[in-house]
Amino acid sequence: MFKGIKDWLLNLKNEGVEKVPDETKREFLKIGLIITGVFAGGSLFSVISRVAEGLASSEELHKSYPYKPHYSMVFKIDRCIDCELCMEACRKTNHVPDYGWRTMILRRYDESALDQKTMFMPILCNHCNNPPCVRACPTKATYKDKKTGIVRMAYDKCIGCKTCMVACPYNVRYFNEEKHAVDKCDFCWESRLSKGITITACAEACPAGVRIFGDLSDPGSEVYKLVHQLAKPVWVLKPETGAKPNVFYTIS
Amino acid sequence: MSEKKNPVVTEVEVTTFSQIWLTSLLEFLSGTRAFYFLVGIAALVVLIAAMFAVNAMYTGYRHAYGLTREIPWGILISGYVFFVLTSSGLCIVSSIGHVFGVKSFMPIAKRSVYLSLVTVVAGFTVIFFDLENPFRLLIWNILSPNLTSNIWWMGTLYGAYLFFMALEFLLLLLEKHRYAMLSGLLGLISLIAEVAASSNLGAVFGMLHGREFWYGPYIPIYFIASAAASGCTAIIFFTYLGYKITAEKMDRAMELSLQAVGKIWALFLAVLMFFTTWKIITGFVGGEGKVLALKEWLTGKYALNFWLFEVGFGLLIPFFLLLISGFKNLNQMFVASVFAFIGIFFMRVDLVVVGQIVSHYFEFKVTDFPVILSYKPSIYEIMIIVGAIAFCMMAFLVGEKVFKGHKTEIH
Amino acid sequence: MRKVKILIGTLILLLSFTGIAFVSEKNKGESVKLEEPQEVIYYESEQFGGPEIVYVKPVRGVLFSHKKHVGELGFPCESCHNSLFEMQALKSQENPDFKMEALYQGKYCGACHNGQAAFASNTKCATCHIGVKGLKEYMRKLASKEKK
Amino acid sequence: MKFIVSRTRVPLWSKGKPCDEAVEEELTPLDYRMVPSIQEAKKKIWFKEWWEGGVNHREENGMIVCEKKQKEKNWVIEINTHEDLIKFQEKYGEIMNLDSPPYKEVKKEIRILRAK
Repeated sequence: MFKGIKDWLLNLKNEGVEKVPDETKREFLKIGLIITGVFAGGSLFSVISRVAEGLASSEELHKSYPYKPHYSMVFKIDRCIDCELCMEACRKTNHVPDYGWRTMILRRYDESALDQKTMFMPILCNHCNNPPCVRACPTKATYKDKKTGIVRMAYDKCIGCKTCMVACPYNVRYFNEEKHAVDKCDFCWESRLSKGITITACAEACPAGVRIFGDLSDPGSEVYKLVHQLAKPVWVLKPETGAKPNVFYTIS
Repeated sequence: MSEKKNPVVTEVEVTTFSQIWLTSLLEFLSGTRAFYFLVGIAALVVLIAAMFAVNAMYTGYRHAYGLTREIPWGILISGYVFFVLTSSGLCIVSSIGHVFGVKSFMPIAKRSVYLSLVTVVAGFTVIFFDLENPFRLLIWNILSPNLTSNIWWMGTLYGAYLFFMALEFLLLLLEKHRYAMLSGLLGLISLIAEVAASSNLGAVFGMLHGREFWYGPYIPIYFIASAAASGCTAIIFFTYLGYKITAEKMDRAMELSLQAVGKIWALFLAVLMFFTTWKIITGFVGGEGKVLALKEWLTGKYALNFWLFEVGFGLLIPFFLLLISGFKNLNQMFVASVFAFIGIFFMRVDLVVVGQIVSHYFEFKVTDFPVILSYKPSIYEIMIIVGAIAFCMMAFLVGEKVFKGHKTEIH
Repeated sequence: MRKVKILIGTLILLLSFTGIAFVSEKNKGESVKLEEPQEVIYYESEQFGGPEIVYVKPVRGVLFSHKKHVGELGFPCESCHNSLFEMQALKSQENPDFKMEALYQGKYCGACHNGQAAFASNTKCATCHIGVKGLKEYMRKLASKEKK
Repeated sequence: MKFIVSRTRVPLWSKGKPCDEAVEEELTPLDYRMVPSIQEAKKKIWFKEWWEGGVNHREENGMIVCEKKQKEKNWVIEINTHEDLIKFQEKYGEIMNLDSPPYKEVKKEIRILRAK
């Protein structure tokens, strides 16, 4: 008991992470990750695994993932070329109207950067473990799927108060007029995963292998291997909100 | 008939018309038949606003309102906050008298209870046209409640409040002494519901951990203080107008009552000044997103809103007018309340909009969104707010006539 | 009679106000939708010897800039034409082998972008891949130039 | 001289007598309106209700006034001498003397600030 607390305190000491709430740190520790420091101007965090030190065995590790399968996506963002085939595939598969989007590619542009000045950054719903939108919804129209951890919508319950849209730190929700409800990415659960397909439409459409989709609780999966390694930085967007996203970013 | 086509004559008619209109407005304040004219205009505005609202409903809010997925809450939510907090304030301030039994606050109670009902109904009307599926709310609020959601608590508590307050008002109308205890108890229940609802409304904003500008315990507390201030504003504004219409001589008890309200108002204005000051000062040492929002609020597009309307109209002018009036000169207090009403509305607008204007991905130097997003209310949104204000005005005027100046005191 | 006048006047005022507001609101219209992304040949300036070319096959939005290669780096035309690329712009995207694999084998851009003469073809993706966003930017540039 | 008696605080659960001596009496409220003459009052929206709701209409100090037909019940005491007033004060603690709401029978109100 006390040894655990001592270890935890020791781990806290050498981290330069003033902005992260304690719960985030603890949660990351739980899943065998620690936040090692600030990356790229304070906005990105690298999370790398300390499986060997933190936990006895990999079985113990994936018990600590709250969902089975624990769906997750990893972006190798330096490979993204903004061909927007993923967005097209998403529109077609999930009938997303032209005024909205479930996934998008943002263009980061920095004139003062050395050499390459552009970087594309795909975004979609982060399917957070502590989703602000789910807490805010008055009618449970948006909910965290108990089995898969996917943040889904019950369209007929949506009253259209748009609180979830305000609550979301990632701007991944929009109001769909045809459905008369807020719509968002559900990792293609309705259109594909529930029908036995194991990969989302966007990940399938990507020609550059940017989007890697899989089960984070399965040590054999690619996402697991990409997240649980030391060699390359892995980070999530806006960790300071404490939403604990399940979408990770890394480089190839 | 042929005269009307002559442009010169029309011009003359227009000037005389505006003169007549102005004199009517002044006449109204002395309680002549211009009263009916004003009720008619208010009704007309409500009707036109209703046409706009229904039109917006049919065309779809995405087309009708100036809202985007980045800024999904606009002045309709601000308007809702404005009305329900005014209602809360009326309830809080008047309950000092009719719930806690402080004699000097009793004369204002009846009018306050009525206006509290009116403003909460206006608030609900406004939010009805903001919700995309308001009818689903009635079903799923009961069948599938999310107890962690502040919106749920807020909606349910305000619903309960409306119910209890309506009952209480009915009992007050009966003017039977044997109901006094019951109405007092109802008042207590509705006060509790109201305070809980307002702080929950604050928590709707304060508990969004993705929004730095709002997040924290600040807004729920601020909303209670702010509600009390706007309640005092409303009491002074409407009581003054009410006495002008009925031309009654204000008795000493009523005067004392308004003076007491004025003192409480000054106190809460001071509290709000502290709140605003420390909100800004603490914000500037916070995260980058909050600093950006604050900068936009204080020096950017919202600077006029902040300095002129919020600080000037909403806080400083009423405060100094109150001090000058010595809490005795009712005319000055009334002018203060007019300024404060305008200021408070802008406070609500800024609170809601500024919390959303910083782009989600500003820190990544993204070219797809500007760092500061923009929001401009559409004519539909403005008309719905105008309609709700006209509704309150109309209900107030009709109330003065029907309930004869809310004369009888609550015992 | 006076009351009637006031009432009619107010009515007209309100109605005209709403009417104006309504019309102005309606005239705003929807924002112009960008047409489907298409390939772009955009002449920035004649002195660079060639246009800015944005390929759309096999993926959309890959830029070859004459401005960069001829204007800034000063390569003569002969270094690419007609050995690596034909003079006709966008001709090579019709070839079935115009893919990243070909570049890694030293064809097309890969002749120089091999990690020695210039950065390797499998690095710094977003330098040449300007994406649909970049493509649309060039389309807008082209459209505004054509208007002039 | 008659006074209305009241207390600064009326708890919810006790709406009884404000003091032992008080008796409940029906009083006739006066309805003052800030209009110089009855002629002018005829234009006002409240005129009918004012006219029909009261009797003995008259002009007074640049105002018009009538006695309402609807009586109001109130707690009243009678204190005639200064000594009685002092005694009353000694019995009930601090008191405040103020103008009562306008009644025909009573003009002043005694408010007991704090019961001893």
